[in-house]
Amino acid sequence: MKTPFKKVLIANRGEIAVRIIRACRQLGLGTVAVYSEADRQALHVRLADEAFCVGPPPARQSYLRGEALVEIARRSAAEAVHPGYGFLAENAAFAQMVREAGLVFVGPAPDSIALMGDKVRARRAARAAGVPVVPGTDGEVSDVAEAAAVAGAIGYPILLKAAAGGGGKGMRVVRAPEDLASAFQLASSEAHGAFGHGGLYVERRLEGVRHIEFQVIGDRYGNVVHLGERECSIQRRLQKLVEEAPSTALDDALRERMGQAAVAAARAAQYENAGTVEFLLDADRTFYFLEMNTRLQVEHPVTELVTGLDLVAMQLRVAAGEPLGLRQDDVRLRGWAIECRISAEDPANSFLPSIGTVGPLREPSGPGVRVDSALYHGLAVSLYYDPLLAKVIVWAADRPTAIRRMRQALGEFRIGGVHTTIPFHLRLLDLPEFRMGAVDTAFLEERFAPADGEPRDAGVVALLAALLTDERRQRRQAALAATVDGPASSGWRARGWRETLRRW
Amino acid sequence: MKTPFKKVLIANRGEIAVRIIRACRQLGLGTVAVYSEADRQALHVRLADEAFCVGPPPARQSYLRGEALVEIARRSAAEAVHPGYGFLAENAAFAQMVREAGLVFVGPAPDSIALMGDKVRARRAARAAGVPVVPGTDGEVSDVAEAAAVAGAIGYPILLKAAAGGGGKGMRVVRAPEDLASAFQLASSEAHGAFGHGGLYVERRLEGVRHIEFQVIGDRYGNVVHLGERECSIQRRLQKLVEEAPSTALDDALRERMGQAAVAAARAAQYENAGTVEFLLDADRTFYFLEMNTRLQVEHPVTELVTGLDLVAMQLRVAAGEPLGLRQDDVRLRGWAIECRISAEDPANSFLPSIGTVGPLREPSGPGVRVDSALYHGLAVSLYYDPLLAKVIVWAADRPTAIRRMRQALGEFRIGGVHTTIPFHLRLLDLPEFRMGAVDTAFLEERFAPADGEPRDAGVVALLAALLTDERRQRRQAALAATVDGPASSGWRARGWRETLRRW
Amino acid sequence: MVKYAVHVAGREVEVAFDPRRPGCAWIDGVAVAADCQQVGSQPVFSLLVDGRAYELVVQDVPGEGLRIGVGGALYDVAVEDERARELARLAGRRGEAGGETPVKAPMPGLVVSVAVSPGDEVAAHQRLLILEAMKMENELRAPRAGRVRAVHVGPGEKVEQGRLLVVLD
Amino acid sequence: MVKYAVHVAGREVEVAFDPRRPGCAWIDGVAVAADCQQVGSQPVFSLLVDGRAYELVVQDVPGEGLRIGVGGALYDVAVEDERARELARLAGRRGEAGGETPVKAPMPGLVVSVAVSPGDEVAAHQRLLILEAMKMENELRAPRAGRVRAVHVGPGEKVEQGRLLVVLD
Repeated sequence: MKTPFKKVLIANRGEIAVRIIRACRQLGLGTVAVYSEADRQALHVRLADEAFCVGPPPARQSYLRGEALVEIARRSAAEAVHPGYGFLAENAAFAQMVREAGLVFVGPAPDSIALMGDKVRARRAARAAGVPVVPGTDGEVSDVAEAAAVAGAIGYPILLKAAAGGGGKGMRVVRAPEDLASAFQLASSEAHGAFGHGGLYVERRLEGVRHIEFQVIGDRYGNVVHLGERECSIQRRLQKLVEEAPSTALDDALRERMGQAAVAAARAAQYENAGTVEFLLDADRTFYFLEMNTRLQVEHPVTELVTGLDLVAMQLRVAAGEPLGLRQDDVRLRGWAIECRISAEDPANSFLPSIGTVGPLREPSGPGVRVDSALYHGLAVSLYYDPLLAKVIVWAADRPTAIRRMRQALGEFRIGGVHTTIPFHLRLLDLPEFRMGAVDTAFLEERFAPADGEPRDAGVVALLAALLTDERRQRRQAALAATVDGPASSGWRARGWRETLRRW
Repeated sequence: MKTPFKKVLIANRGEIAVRIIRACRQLGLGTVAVYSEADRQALHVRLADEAFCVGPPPARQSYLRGEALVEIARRSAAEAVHPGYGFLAENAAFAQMVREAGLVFVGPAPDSIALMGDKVRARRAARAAGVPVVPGTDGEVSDVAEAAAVAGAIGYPILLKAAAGGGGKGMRVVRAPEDLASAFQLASSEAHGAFGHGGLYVERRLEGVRHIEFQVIGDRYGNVVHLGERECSIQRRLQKLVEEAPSTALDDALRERMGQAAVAAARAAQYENAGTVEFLLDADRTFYFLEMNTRLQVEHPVTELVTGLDLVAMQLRVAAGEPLGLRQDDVRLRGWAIECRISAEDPANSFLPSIGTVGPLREPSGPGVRVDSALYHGLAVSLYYDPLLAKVIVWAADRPTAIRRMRQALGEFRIGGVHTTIPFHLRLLDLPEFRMGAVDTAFLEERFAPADGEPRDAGVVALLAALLTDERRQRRQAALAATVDGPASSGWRARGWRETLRRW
Repeated sequence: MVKYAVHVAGREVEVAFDPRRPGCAWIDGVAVAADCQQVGSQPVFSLLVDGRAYELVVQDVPGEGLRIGVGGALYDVAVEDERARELARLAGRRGEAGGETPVKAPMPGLVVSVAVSPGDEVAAHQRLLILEAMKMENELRAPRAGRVRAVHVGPGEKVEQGRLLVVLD
Repeated sequence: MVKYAVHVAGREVEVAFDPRRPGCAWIDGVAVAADCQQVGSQPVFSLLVDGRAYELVVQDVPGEGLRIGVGGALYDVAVEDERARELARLAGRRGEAGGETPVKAPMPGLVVSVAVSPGDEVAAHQRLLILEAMKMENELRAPRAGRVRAVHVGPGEKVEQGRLLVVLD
């Protein structure tokens, strides 16, 4: 790769930092990782060429410190900055700061980020480009009273959304007027915490709709193509849990219409680099522009698997000024891809965060299985950051095979020490609605019953627990007896058991 | 999958047993693993639905005991047997025994195995089907004297090959008459040990040729297709180390001609299920039938990655009597795939076997990277079986990207405790000849220089070794001092070092 | 015969071994042939139970018991031996107190704000406090109507999972 | 100053630390800033040396030193401290004996057959014995011409790597 840069600073952590390191290295680019004090041992630190500490554990004191990141880039002679997703990825001021320091920002221009980051301006721009938008306010609402007035006009349920937001943060669904005040306060406070701006706007909450998003990518020569859709309707509290490409809801004709709308929205923002245009799609196959995410998306791998493209490599190339080298007709979707997000949350306990230290680990592999992960034996899962640990992504020639492959892969995954969302995914994959692809954004919260009945493997878990407990008791007794009358034998147990458990 | 069987016994071990388990599970088939006493903890035992011991560690007392395997199938109600590769995979008597027990053998008919397993008959059959063969004897040679006579007639160098052989065992290259006697004895003895039959035949050893093989698959309705070629010229002592698909030496026209010859050879054996037709290809683009392997090949994944097919699943389907459902025109090759075999051998020490216990382990992953592996933290690498530990297989849109991706993947691989062939592969990937695809079967042995100069990371390895040694010495001294005058401080070292090393 | 009562996934499983029959165990009274092997020196175990293969990873959670992972799921497991269990039975049903309802932290996190004070009457589902965890603000509401007897935490406080936050009468 | 001589990959690297400058080290006399962290309680270490990141896995090989893996490669490492090294230097060059040539097992394996007896004269490259390892028969040949002084193994014997097989005069 001939580029104006040879070394890239990765202003992120976790699996996406690892993902970006891999892409850089495959392009022959040097990599500089940054880490907070909580992440000194992290995988991205170990896999990068260089690594520098950016501050204490809280993100505000480390990964969100734009100036410190630029300073590290300068110190390490990095010439480009890849922001990943989250943190500063959609912060126009940071993009501007990077540019002003003479570095390449691997993402769109600050103006494009600012336009699409202001959800209110983004709606206007999309509408001006002929893309239909969801009914709602045309600007921020100033307080609860104004929100209540708007909600009354467009009708409940409504969605309160952070004007500066993205990624499901600072959003609340409100179904009845009496819940509005509390939800407004929470969403505004969360938005302020996450984006430094508490402003909200109000949208009609469409029901029975799918969340369908289109990956787009553009270069600085005005070429913009879309890389097909992703189905992201499996959500909980507006957070995506499972994504797939393509969607069972689209045919070629609808794909082409929505894809053209996505490209039009991107063009309206004079968009360069990779981005995602999100739509809601109703049962009548009418679609509405929701927002545009001006960054790499968590779920980008499903698009990679069905297109055969490497999106991060493409990001780096277009950031380096290369032309896209890909026309819309060159994009061919092949087979089916599904991603499951594996988070440190306990699905049996309302998805509450599970902290702890990751024990023995085996990630799945084999045909059609990809794992993008930041896991390692010894990882201390903390509350400082997002609970996403890894993504399992499978590809197969067709959707039923992909679902079976995912089932197999998740069943192979071993993560000691922390609860994860794997049991949830295993259950979801078996549901007839999911198997038929008959899902919408409310499916998970309204029609997904938590597991009932006892788990299949309770007996064998109990057996091992009893064996280990007994072994320990025997050893304590033996140690005691040894002081009195020499080493004790553990008596009744088979040689195999005794020998194999003794190291425990 | 509607099948006459619901449960499959996997008569193998290691990565291929794991691979077959994955395919079975994705088809909804139950899996029965077998293990020798040395393999009780092996990954394939842990991943299968059921597992049974088949005997003591030596293969002859375990994995080669056909009757014991059939008995385990009966006991566990398995209805099919997948032999993998090696062991009994090309043993016609075993295939027959499985059939006679009323079980489905996942592989070709015993007659096809017997025909192609007898390298002499196979040559005749190929020639009869119009496929050119390498000049050599038309039957086994009875002794050294006859071999010498044949060699004299066709000219040195020659190749001594086990008539019952395969997989590079019982083969020797002989370059001069004076080496013939010793080589004959070794090859015959090795052949006897490996296949129970010491018979040899003599072939001209072609020089400057590539080893190109074609994957074929057929069903019981007479459909046979080929799935393109694999380039397997990177060999050492007739063992493949790196394989790729497609080959830089083929264009569409040659691919079609060779593919047709492969299909013709398979038809000559009334071939059902997956098999591989091996050719030598010389610089003039003339090709010669070498042999047919009547089983799944170690390197099958590169074909899977460029075709998007799951070969093991296809094997199971055609064994169940399903039609292939795939015409030659449906087979489309996309992108480039490379496989590196990771063995417990020390490339810095003449590839001698490295035994030991595998320590901390991290296998590579990410976009385009697949690992088929039997590795785990705690695996005791023994001398009982083949030293193959894992296969790293990458896919990319083009060959240069695939090479870079493989480099990145291998660089990420961490295997504590045993020497592996990874450093060899890393070195090979950087060679201009390999990058240009200008290789033949003699490349590795004749034109590949072992690494010279000091390794890049010697300094940092030395630093860690010194730090750890010093830490231990400090601890010993502290323990000693503590008995005299209370706990000692470790003095000069930084808090970070002391704290983080203390658990060591 | 050695017996253990194992609490796993909300139920109790009785496991027994017979000293005279090595390799045999009873799970809820059903006899099984079991072979248990530790993998290397890792806390990973391969169990063959009547030929069925299982792989389990184990972690000690100090004071809480064992955390055992199998087939993608993770179970928190507590083991009682028979004698301890008998004592518990004699002492009456375990851990059930009278009219008061403790509200515990369902996850570790930071208390952002507390909406109630001791003595307050609260309705069911009324907000008690807000707990921030993993960058999300989570509203904790009253599980039933009642009176706040005690508030054990204040804003800005970091709490562990299971920490007693509020007690309702 | 603490100094170590580290033997790695056929060369010797001198590593030094200064007790008064924590986090500093000298590798062959070149000063580096080094930060070393063990990952969890695994024998895996993250080293940052002048900002360059390395991940190393370590294993003890009893009696042999350390085996350290980095970047896909594995090194067998022996560490001498300064004093031991000084002693070795005074005692002359290490481990080089006179006119006899030991032939050791280059790998563990089974001796299939032995082609020579004590007293035999052998030519260079003449076969001494056949060792089977990992299902391949490997011919061991004489590294030079000479006379067989001793044969230490017989057919059917299992030998470890490094085991003395034959001594040539």
